[in-house]
Amino acid sequence: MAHRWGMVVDLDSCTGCEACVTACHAENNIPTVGPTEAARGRAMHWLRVERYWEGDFPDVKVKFKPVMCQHCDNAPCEAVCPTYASHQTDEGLNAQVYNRCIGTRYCANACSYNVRFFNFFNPQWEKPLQLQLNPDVSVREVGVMEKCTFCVQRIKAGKTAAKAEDRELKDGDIQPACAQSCPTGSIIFGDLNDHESRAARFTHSPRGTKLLEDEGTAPKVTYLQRQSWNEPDTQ
Amino acid sequence: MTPMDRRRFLKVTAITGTTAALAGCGNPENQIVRFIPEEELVPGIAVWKPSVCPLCAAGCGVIARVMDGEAEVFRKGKPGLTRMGLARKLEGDPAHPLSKGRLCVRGQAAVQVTYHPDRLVAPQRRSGDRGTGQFTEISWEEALSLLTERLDASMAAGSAQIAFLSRPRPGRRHELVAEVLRRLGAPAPVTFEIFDDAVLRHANELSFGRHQLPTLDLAHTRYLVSFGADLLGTWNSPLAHSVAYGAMRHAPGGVRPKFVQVEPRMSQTGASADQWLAVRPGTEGALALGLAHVIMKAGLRAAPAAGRAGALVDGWVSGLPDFTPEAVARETGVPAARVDRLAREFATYGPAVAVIGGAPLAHTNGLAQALAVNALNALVGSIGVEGGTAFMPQSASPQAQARTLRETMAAAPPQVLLLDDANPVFAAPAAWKVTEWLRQVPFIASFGSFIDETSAHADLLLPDHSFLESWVDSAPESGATSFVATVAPPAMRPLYDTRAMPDVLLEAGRRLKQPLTPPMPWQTFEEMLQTAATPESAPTPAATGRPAATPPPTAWRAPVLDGSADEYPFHFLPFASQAFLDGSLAHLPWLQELPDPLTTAMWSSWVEINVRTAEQLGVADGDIVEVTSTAGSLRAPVVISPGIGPDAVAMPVGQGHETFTRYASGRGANPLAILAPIAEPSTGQLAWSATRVKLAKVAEADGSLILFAGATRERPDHTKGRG
Amino acid sequence: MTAIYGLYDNPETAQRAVDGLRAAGVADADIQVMSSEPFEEYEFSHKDSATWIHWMAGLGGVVGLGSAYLLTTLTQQSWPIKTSGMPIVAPWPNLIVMFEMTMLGAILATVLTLFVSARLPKRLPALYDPEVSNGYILVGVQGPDRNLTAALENAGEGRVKRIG
Amino acid sequence: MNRTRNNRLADDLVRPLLHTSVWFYGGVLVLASIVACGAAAWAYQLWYGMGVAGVNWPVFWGFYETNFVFWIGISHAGTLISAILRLVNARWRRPVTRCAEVITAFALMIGAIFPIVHLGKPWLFFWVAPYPSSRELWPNFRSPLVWDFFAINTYLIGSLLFLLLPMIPDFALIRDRTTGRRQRIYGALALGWQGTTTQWHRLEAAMQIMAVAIIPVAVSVHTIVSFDFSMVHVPMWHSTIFGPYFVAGAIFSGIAALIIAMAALRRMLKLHAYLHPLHFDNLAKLLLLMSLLWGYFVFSERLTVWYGNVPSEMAVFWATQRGAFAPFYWTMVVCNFVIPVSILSFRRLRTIPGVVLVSCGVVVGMWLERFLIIVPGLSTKQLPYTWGHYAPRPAEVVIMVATFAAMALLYMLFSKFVPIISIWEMKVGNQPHPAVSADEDEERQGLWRARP
Repeated sequence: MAHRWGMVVDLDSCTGCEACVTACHAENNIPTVGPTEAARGRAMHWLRVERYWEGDFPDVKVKFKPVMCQHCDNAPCEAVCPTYASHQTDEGLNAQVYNRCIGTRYCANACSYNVRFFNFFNPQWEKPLQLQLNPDVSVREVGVMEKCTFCVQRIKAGKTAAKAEDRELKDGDIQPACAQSCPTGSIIFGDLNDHESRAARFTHSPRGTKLLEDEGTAPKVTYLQRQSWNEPDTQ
Repeated sequence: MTPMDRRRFLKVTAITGTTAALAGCGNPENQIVRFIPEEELVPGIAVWKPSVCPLCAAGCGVIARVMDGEAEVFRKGKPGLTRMGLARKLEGDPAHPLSKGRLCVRGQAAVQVTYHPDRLVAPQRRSGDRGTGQFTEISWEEALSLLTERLDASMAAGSAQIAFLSRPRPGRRHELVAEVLRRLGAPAPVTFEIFDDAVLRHANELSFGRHQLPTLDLAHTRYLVSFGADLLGTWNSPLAHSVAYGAMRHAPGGVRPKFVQVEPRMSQTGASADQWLAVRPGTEGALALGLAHVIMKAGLRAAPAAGRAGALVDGWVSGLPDFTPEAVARETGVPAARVDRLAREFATYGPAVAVIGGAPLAHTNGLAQALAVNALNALVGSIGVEGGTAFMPQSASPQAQARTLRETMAAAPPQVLLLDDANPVFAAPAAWKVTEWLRQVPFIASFGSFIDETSAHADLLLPDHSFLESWVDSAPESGATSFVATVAPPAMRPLYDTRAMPDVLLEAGRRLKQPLTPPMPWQTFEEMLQTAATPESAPTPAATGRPAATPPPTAWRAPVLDGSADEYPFHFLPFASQAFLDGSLAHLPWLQELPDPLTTAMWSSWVEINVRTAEQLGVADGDIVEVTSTAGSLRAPVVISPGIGPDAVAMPVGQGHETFTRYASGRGANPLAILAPIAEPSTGQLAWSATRVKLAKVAEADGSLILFAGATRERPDHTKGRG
Repeated sequence: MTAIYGLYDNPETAQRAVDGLRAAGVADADIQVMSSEPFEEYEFSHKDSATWIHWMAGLGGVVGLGSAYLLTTLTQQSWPIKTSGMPIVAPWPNLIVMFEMTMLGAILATVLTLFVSARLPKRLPALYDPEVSNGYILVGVQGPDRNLTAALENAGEGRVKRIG
Repeated sequence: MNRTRNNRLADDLVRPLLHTSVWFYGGVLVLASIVACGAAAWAYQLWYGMGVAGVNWPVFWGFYETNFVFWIGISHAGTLISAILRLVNARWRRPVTRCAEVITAFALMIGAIFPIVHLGKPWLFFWVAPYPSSRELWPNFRSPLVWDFFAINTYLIGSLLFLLLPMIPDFALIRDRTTGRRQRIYGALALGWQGTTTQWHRLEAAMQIMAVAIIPVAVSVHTIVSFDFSMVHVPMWHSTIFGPYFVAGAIFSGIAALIIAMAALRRMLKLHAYLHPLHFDNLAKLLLLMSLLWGYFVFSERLTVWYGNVPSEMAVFWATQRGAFAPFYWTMVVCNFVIPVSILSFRRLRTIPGVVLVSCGVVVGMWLERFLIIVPGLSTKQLPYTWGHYAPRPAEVVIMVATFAAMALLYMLFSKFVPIISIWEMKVGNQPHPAVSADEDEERQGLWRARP
């Protein structure tokens, strides 16, 4: 049975520490754009932790929500691409083929989650920072879109390893960088077709919701809503 | 031919015609040399090597993903190329009791320390005036002779006036330094860290007989009250805390564990709390005592249950009559009803634990605050139990014998100052006049890998390896319930002409005119690490702890602040930033571009103010305000936040570096600079949370504030209605 | 080649000249009329007005439609790539491409037919007179000289010229 | 006398081709240099990357797409209008058609440049064309951008033919009235046209068919351009009204452009005898109609959004209504509705200067409309965390200005080498007759001899 990769993010234990953000940068060769470009709104964070305030001082709460590519079944970004650079793989990944991308940026507009990022310039790594680059991940050139891949390189590696050892993939064999580093274990990755996998089980949790569900995009990332004590005297 | 030989006789072959291709390799006149690879690695195959994250005192174990690659290196005074194993990424070490396979945001970025473009590649000596940061490269031979010369001189002068200033990093490395200094006849090493919780250690010594930070067993806690401790973000051992916190949240079934955060400005930790209680800065202790009052009054616990810890609190035995919920409400601003309910919950749901750390201790009443929380913990019996708080067995805590910077500065200036990463010029208030003090020191040598505000005053730079290139160890004082000492070999070969600080010290020691007595038992740090480190103290302390004379009870008093309330209306709250801690990480581009968890600011510093305050000042996000204290003033953009009261303003520490690599220099403002030099009396530690300031708008937004987020609310008001 | 033609100032005269030629037994097909504007309302301009250009346009449209259908469906099947959960052969979007290519086919066919049936482009034949551009109407007959001068002159005010 | 009038007509309309004033050279020089600046700006962008433009995350589309839609809109002036007029046999169309169709041709060419300029990798733009680019992979026909490719090319080819065919008889005429190199060139262009009855018939028939075919194409083109936006879930993009809304807007801006062009020609080429107040008056009526139509569309778009009260859409709604974009929004309303309606409704105000003034306003207003459709939606999408801002950078502005210059330049050159008014069609239309007011002309209509 083909894999169908999916993710679960437990907002109840997410502390917004952003370890996942830096882990993603380190794993996927995401460039830092520097203050000038960042001020122009060109900072690249394939994975971002959205922060929303609720209420007002002193009875104020904060919602953290790590948002990465939702790898939608009906990804709006795919059909609009004239060159098939953005398409759905057999394993349910929303793939971005960098060398087919001609940079219309249409996919980014179509994406309701704004998780697609554009290389406005050629990425720079001031020497010798480039020595850190991950050889398993291609460095994107100017003019192409890029986005979260669910660490497809790790998925490949995991499958190859399993093959080499001539065994089935076990749940947890494959960990995207964000899931691996998450200190509170709030990011769970796995095969949704394997009903025993933690990801598959949590996907059906009563706390489970999808981001912008009514857009009809059918995301493969599930968010487990935060629980709370009811505070009788908070207005 | 074995690798050893190869390393000994480094073969050098010239490559011609590639100079153009290798721009960035210095000026083309330089002969580009290719060093013979020193190790065999299968191209494209990753090897995982253990190491220890050096970025904070937590000492988490990490593993580095090493793959071969082509590196431009600097060896034997020559730039060149070689294929070598390069650490590509850090992950938490699954086998390590602190990190458990996880890694925090700063740890993830640590790899950039090794590959930083502004890292020192060879020893240098000062060529310009002090502080100008002008240096010229020299050989290690010359560097070592310069160093030993000075050491000899100072020893010849009688009692060796040698000071070694570093950051408190418990472990063998620090032991070695202490040993060398002892043999030199020099005073104990000096440690300086602005956010070091000396007050808490002192309080724990008094309450529990352990001069040490506590370990929280969050995984099994069912009720956690944190008084100002940013335990999931920056305080003590944040990664271990977070891992345990995850376990607490994922605890199977039953009642949901409750987490209450008590602080004046919402921290990243406060954002994760089930309930966030805003209190007036410096009154956290009063709330703790209020809880104790209710618990004892309601007969949920009896006063004696707190034992010695309770006895240290004035009025404890009589049930703290002055700390009725109403009185506490007046003092702290927390409604009496909440105090009451919180107290009952705290005593009912178990295991419950309270913790205090950070800002609440940085007050004139810091000790009283800590003692109050300790007593509260003792009262509900959360000491040394599962789901409570415990003290981790450990080898000698550096903070125990180390001298503070203030003591050292008070005494006559040393002849020789050895700097190891500490950066007091940046991280101490300007009022301390550290720069002036450094001017009085005839000779300063720095082991740091970068030129920062302090090492810019050095006469000699002896760059250390990066942690990935050398033997590293850690023996954290907190974070786990069992003794943890981590030792790791180099994960990769040094890129540059650098040397491990301990080895340089040992080498210098061997070269001294009058040899060290008794001679050092080890020739290298590596040798030292062969000898096992052993825990000094027993695993679990009794609530009573070591026998020691019980000091007179301390009464909780409201904090004394610098600056009059009417001239300086706002309480100034500097806080360790998620990305930079005390500013020592501001040179890492990944962390600079990391959106702050609560404000989403990148590459900037800011002043957090309440909505009401903003209306009074007539400022919007990004407008520039001047923050003035009695000790000085600074300018920074404002961020309007509902997470802070109208009587306080907060500012992240970390930006505002003058000279600290291309990424941090000249960026933002440094709140520490304008702190009033008030000390917590019992420890003399800086009360960095006890300054009042006034604000004035000085300019419209100038773009210096870079926010990643476009909006702060999930449903911004104007999207709600048709009106 | 020989030819005879008259240049007439106004259409009525030209009409009479054409009628004269017919009377003189010249076949309609042999009579050539050239003018700098289409005198739709005069009988002479209606000779050989029959055309199948409309049918050609329709045919072009059909060809365009067919090729569009093949282009879209075949290419989509030749390499089936899933996007946005749409079917591999997505009918609605394809309709747009089909419409455009239908119209394009029709337009190209029309123009092609025009050029073919109007015998364009070609080099300027001998039987022509630049005076046509000055508003004169040329009525002429090619071929072996039969005595048509009278027929052309009797039409009224005009100039009769011969070639060869 | 029929022939003499026709000759005077020919003389008037051919004169501009034979005599050149210094003003012409001056104008060409100025415009060409502006165009050159535009080219330089593009080169600069090609060298450094799209980053030199103001687009960012999340506003990935900005000025370039605005100008794309704008110019495609302008292109609806010509072919569509002249085709409609041709079919309904409006006799006043004759002097107007060609200068209108020329606008279409050039506006399309200019508009079609922007999708290439805005690409991250412009050198690969042809991957949108239907051919197996790499690994036998054809373009994705599900993508509106590919639809654009088909629609725009169909319309461009159709319009060019629609423009060129009626030019053949005029080339023949010039051929016969000139000598030397000119004669040879125009002779070649005339393709050996004699003006035989057969040729005239085929030409008329072909033009009829083309007129029928080109109208649906024109409508489809701007509908498909609107699909670029309405196909995706960007707030206030995803709307069924966009098709007709864009078409109406296109014709609206197109007529305005046409009026401006005609006024310019009338003045520069001294065509007062051919372009009468009547023509401007009739076009002004059309413009008024489109203005009302535009107002109707905007109202129904706004009303449905406001009434529906979907948060993400309300964000955009208020951003344009009161927020950062409000100044542009209200300027647009004034230029596109308030001014046109209040001026064009009164015959006494429908003077040539008045109409031209209104048209200029409309061009500005319609440009703003396109900007206000594209940018606010992108800058406030579903997740407020990702809201952003957009400000153009020099490269975008320079390239935009350059395209306006390019339009003027091409127009000047065209009217220099081709009679800007179709001579033979004017003959059929029995023109020129002395310039008359609209009223007089209506009286004449009774006397007028019916001719196709």
